[in-house]
Amino acid sequence: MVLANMLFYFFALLAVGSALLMVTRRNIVHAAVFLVTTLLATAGVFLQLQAEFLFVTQILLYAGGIMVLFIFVIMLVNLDVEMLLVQFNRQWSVAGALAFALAVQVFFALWAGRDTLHLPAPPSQLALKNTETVADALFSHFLMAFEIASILLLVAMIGAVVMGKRRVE
Amino acid sequence: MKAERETAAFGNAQNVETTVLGADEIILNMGPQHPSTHGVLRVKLRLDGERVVDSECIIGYLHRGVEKIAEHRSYQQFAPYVDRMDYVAAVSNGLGYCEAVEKLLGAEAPLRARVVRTILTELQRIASHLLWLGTHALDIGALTPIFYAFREREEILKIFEKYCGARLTTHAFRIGGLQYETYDTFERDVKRFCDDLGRKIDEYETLLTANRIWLGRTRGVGVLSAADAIALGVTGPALRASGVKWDVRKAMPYAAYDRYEFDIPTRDSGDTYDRYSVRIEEMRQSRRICLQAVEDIPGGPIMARIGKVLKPPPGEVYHSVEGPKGELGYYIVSDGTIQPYRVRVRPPSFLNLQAFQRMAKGAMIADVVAIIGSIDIVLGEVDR
Amino acid sequence: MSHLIPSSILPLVVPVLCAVVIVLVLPLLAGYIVLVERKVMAGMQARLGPMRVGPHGLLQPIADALKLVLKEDIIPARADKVMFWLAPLVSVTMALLAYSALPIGPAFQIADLNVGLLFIVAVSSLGIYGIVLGGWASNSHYSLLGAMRSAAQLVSYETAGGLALASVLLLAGSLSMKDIVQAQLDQGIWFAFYVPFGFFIYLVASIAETNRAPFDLPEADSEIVAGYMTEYSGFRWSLYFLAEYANMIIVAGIATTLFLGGWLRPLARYRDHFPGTSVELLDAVPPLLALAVALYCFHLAPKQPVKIQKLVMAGAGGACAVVALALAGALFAPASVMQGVHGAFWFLLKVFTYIYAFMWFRFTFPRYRFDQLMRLGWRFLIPLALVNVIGVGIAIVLREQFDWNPFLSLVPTTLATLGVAMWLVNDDAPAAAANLEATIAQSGDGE
Amino acid sequence: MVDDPTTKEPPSTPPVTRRVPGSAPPREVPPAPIPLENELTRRLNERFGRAVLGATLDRKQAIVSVEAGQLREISKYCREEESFEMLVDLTAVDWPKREKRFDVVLNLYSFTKNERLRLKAHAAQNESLPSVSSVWEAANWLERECFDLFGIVFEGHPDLRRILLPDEWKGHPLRKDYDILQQDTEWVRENLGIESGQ
Repeated sequence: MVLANMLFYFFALLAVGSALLMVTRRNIVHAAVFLVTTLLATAGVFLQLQAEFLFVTQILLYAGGIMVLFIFVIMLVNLDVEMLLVQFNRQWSVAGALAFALAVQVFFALWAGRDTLHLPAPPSQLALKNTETVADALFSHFLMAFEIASILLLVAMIGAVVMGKRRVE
Repeated sequence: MKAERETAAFGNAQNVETTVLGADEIILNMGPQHPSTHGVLRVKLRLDGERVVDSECIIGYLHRGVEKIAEHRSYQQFAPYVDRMDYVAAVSNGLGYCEAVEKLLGAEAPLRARVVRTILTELQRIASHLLWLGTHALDIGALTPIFYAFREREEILKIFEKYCGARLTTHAFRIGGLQYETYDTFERDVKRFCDDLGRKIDEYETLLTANRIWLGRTRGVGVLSAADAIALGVTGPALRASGVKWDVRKAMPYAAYDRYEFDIPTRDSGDTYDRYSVRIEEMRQSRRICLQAVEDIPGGPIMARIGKVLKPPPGEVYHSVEGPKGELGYYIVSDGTIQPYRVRVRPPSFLNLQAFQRMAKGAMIADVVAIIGSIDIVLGEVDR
Repeated sequence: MSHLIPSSILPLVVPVLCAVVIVLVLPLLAGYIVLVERKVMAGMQARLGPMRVGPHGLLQPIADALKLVLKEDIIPARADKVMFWLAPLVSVTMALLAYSALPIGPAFQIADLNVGLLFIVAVSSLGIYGIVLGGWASNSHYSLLGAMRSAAQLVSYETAGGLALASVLLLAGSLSMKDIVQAQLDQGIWFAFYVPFGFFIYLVASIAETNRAPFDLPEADSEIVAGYMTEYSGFRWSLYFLAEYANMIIVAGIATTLFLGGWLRPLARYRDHFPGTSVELLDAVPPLLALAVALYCFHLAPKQPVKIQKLVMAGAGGACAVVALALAGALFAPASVMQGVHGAFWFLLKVFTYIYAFMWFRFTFPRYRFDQLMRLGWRFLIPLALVNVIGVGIAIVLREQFDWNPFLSLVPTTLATLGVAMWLVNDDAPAAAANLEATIAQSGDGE
Repeated sequence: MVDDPTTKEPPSTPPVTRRVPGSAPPREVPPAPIPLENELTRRLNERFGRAVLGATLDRKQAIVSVEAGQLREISKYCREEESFEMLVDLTAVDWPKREKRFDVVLNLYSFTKNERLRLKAHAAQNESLPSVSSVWEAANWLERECFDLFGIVFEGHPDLRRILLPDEWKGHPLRKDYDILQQDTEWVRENLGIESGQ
């Protein structure tokens, strides 16, 4: 149990820490790398919850797929120019107010749920049919949502293809 | 490999040349130390992603002032220097120079010498094309042909070695003929090699000619039209691949070429593939010449009587031979002394390389390499 | 012994041992694969290959490793030092991590995850960060171009490869590597014969994913020097190298497990015994093979020119003889040991055959150009893989709802995929012609 | 390595018998350059009059000297009317003692007639010549080389820079007054970090 706790805090701190570093880095590639670290740390938390399928999907899709494309695009555009950019400073007041509001919400939520505030015990038994469980949930209970999401993605894909085509010509 | 990045002043949008993806162009310096610039060529590429927007060849890294040296050597002393220009085809260089000086003197080498010269020069052409084939294939990513090509080239170099003691910079000929008689088994060696070669060329072709990837990499890449080729002074296989049926050996025969039958291979589209197939076919034709010549080497002296001290009467001469790379010309001016007043070498690679910019426009980085390979340059000759 | 170790840690002992063995053995293995590659290359190119260090160059990998470790480690000025330092580590770590789910025989697997296959694919796809970041951090245009090529290539071919794997997953009904092999034993056939196009697509995609010729564009030495590795030297470079060969073994392992029956013996269902014993006839093949190699080594040993070479060659023969003995001994050991040893033997044999095919391609084909690579991936392999997966889905319905023979049900799928492949190939020809015309037009208006 | 007994006899001088005195073709003294008159020179003279300074035949090769100022027009005529499609070579010869020290030599070739023609134009030390790169594209690099090694300026050249030597090099090596041992010592010191040993 101690080991499990330690692992959880390790992943949690890693996720939060890299997320912070990500938004504060000026070098976009560094920021992207910290985003990858955040994603991987989140995947670690999934793994600890015995959600192996989610864990693998998180790595495969977000870290292995989407972020690679992000970095690819970042490399294509001229970095030197971006680094010279003055970060937009004039919105301090708005950003501060928003951040404060968010912080209040988070603390309120924590305070309201203080009784239940403990780490979820991992299921004592290995959830053997992990993948099947996810599939069952997606294709029976949430079929509608799943299909809607698929159509949304399809629309986005077609849109991307159409836009890409026009630009080349 | 200095890599520069074009930094554009931010905010001044007009200075930033935007490309398809909105990314800036990259300036890439290919060479002078680069695996496939065949020596020390430096190509400055302006790239939009992988596509070449513009290119510029920067040469001169191997400039040794050969033409200046010539003015301070006697005619015979300069002969070994020409071997160091196109160092993979030293024999052809030597032939051009010796014949040019002979013309200047008004002498002619005896028939026997001319026949032996023809054989050795054709062997050298095969050797040079083999070297080209291997490196060109290697540039396009085929790892194996180079070893097959070198295996056969080695046999040619062995013949050279047996004939004159040197393999690469041979200094095989002398002004007025030959210094050395052919060795005992010369005819047999040449014949045996040529008999083998036909089969070996087929072997290279099975690896490349019909290969889908090879076709994809060479067809339509680096196209040079016949009109462009002539305007740019491109000669040799590159010209013939564009469809111009011209070869100095046929147009203005020298040595003993008028005695033998051979064809001038030509192709039509002037792309990298055509340059490849022209050279392959040229090897077959060279083999044909060698086989005819070696059958019947006439007897007689091997050296014309030109005397020990060469003092050509004042005047000038231009003489050119068909080198493996193209027309290799010597323009020699004599002022009546033992040293040439001026020796100008017309290097085929220099002028062929000039056409690179035209061929590379709109190509991709990978094509640049294929194109450089297909024009078969030797930087020693470009820079002299 | 067992009372010394807390019971909670006990299940961890064997996996940790396995992990240590893999981390220790893999560099050596990679070194020897390089040697084999050079020897194979030499054989195909009418020459001898490494002959100087040890008999037939047997000690060459060790000499190479020493050289690499002792070489000066150069970090280019203006490079991003942290990233430059981190990138090769990422590559090699991810490559090694993927081994944790790879079953080398029924007994030798660090962790049998129920999403094992996905885990391997996911983790090895992270190795791309090493390449991309290394290329970016080097502050060199060749490196950057190599990194970008690599990123685009990997993302493109992972899609095709993933779809090819999906066709097998449909047949096996599991993501666990062990279950997939078991499924092949139960169904009595290697899946490569069920879905030949799946195997073909995965073969091509795996070559592309490991940056091997003819898809070695990210490190195409004749174009962009060494791609993302241009600025690396010494130990860091060797880490990239190790990662590359480790990845090769990984994809070969995946292909073996999914398509070639994993650790199963060929004709695993043919179980005739030697009369009077429990030893199966075909199980005698591995020891005999090893024995043959050993005899060949002994045959070569006296012919070596130097005494030390004779000794080392004899040693190599001896090692093979020991392997032969172990394989033979395993025949009489308890079933689980016997399965483990012979399983590992067959698995490795198949993996090396697969890698041999990689080498063969490398020395035969010229290199693709980048746009051709992309066209092959997106316009040929992915449509083909989609047709294949859909066909397998239909076949499973046919099999389960209409009681078709499993093999017969897949024949239409294969034929349909074949048809699509032919159509795509022919469709590609006019595209190439158009490309030719475009290039001619472009060069024409170059004035 | 000990002596290899199998070594073939070195390729030494051939048997004397092969060089029978008298059987080798005797050397003829080439004729001195003679004035050339043929259809081509006649047409050139008609067209350009005094811009054609003379035509000679040297070792059976045609040489036409032309006025430097008219070089481009004559070149254009040769290419378009006389079908000398290819500029084979463009170079120069330095005669420092002459009033116009540089001979710029254009070597032309006609595919249709299978014929060569040499055009010569003369230029003094600081005189510039019209560039023929608009007539034959091949002249681009050839003129750059001429500029680099002789210091001859070609008017109207699109990009007249040094080509073989470094951009900062001083002097033009193929001039006769540039000694063979001479170098641009300053350049050598700056770029190679060594004292020029010559």
